[in-house]
Amino acid sequence: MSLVRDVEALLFLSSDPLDLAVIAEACEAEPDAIAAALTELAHGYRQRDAGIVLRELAGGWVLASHPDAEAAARRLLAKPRTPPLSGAQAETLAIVAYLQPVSRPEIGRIRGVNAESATQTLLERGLIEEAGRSQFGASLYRTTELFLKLFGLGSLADLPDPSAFDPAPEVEEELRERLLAAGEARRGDRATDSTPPADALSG
Amino acid sequence: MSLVRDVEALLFLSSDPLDLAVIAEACEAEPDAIAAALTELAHGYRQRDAGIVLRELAGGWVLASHPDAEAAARRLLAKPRTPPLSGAQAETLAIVAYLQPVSRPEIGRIRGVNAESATQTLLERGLIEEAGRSQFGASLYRTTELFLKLFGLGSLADLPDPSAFDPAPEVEEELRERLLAAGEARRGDRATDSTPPADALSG
Amino acid sequence: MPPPGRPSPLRLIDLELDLEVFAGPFDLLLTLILREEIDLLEVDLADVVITYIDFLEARGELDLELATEFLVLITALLELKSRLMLPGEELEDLLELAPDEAAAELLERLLAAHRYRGAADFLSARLAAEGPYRFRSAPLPEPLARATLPLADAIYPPARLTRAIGALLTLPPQVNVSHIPTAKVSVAERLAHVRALLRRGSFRFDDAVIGADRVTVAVTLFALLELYKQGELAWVQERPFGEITVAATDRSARGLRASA
Repeated sequence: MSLVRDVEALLFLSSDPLDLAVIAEACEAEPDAIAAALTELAHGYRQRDAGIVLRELAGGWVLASHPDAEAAARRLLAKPRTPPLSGAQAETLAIVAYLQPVSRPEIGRIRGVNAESATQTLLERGLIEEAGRSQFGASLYRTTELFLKLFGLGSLADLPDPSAFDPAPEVEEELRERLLAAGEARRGDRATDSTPPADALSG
Repeated sequence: MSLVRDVEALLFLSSDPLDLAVIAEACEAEPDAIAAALTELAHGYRQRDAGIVLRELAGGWVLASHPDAEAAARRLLAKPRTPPLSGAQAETLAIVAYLQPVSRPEIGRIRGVNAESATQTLLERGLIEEAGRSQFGASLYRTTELFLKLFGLGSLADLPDPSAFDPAPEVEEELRERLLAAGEARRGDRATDSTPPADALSG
Repeated sequence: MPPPGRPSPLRLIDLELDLEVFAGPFDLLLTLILREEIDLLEVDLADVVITYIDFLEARGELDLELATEFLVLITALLELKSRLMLPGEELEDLLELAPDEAAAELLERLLAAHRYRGAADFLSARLAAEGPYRFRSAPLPEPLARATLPLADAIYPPARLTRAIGALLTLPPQVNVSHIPTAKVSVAERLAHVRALLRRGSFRFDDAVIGADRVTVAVTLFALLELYKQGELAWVQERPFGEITVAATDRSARGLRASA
């Protein structure tokens, strides 16, 4: 029946859970008929041991890959999961790596711009993780084991000495203070997050 | 059988076409077995009139929604999937598709007009990409995998022979005669005829 | 180029260009093109010529030396550009062509244009037919969205991090703000001024800012707003952009006594 086909196509195209009423409206059908189509779909997937499962989540109905296929999925996705770092991501990651644990407001102060989106991406990719709270209640971040592995580092002690890239070696302040001072000075200049092109491998 | 399940899950997770060899490696199975699984999947979708179809595009395999579900998809997503190409964009894309790698001045020469804005739009839409530089330093362009995917092509070899679009022989003959007559008429005053092409100024 | 020993008083360096790909003197454009830092194909030479003509008009006289220099240079650029637009040695070939050969060449181009217009129609139709096939584009489920430790390879160079830190340690150049006049007027000053006027009972806003610059006018308005908020004055404006009359209230009398 073509209603089941339409429902399946909509679920396939949508990455977010779809409400029964929303599906009904798009298919120009009654909610009861949609409910029946969903039951038929779920039954079909189970019966033929499909790679897709139908799940009911808080927000509605959504398709997902079968959990038993996860091992194969990991092998497929292992490489694409390490895309090049954008300029904003590299900056944020460098600050976390050298100053950890460090809070997001502090990262923002050093970069002169908001670090929210870069921090979020680094968290999602597992390069950094939360490490408790600062005395003011802000989340603190540190790098992960995955970070060490992806950068080929045995431990944090293997991080290259930043003085090699130091534009003002005569200044004998602590790295944290100097970064904050430079960030403060930069603040006026960088109103928006202008991300330089990604170049993970060109370094 | 669980191999079909794994293959279906991988196709579901990946929005880009997957190469047979890549699927085989992720599933730790022989390419022949994967080919059989793909056939079984495609057959199953057709037989139960599924909302999903399996297609071989851009050198790999990818799932798509069934075209007959387009009306429902349009109502749900409230947008056409791929906006149509303007005339200039279609011409530029055709030249890149057949002559790649090809430079912008060369495209301009064939079209007889500047190709700058069309090239820019095609780049932004991800249908073409840069492919190095010509000996004169002009950027060269080629089509992308997305081009193959969106135009339903397995590979560039699926493009029809361009001579299929040549004018009918009698039209060509007429053009030739008119041009030759014009050439004869000009034979007298060609002593000073060394003007650079007219479009050099406006490039 | 100007003849040696006789530099023209007015040089092409004075010809300021504002093109899409370049803004600056004509000289510099030439240098950058010769150094291949600007792609000549991207330079709109017609715009250069128009700028030059405007330049001549503005001067109101034709400097022959300058005109010659410009003509020689722009012709060279035009020739260079037309060569760039033709692949290989085609230009030389084309100039050697007899008329009938040139016609054949032109026919070839017309046929090519026709062919790719046909191909364009084919592609447009193909895209329309493919439209109803939609592809899924969804973010990966959370657990699959990151590399797992056993499968992770060292793919990022650590120098990427030190470069980022080095860039962050760099202090930005000091911005020269000497051309911005510092504000010479303070709210306290204008408050005192307005309060002094209020002792008369009422005054016109215009009288409070006679001969003042824009900043002073703004700060005066700010001072008035402050006093209005505190209930020390009332003001009336009969119509938009009309005169503003400011009058003291009872409380302002008390305020004046307190501040006296």
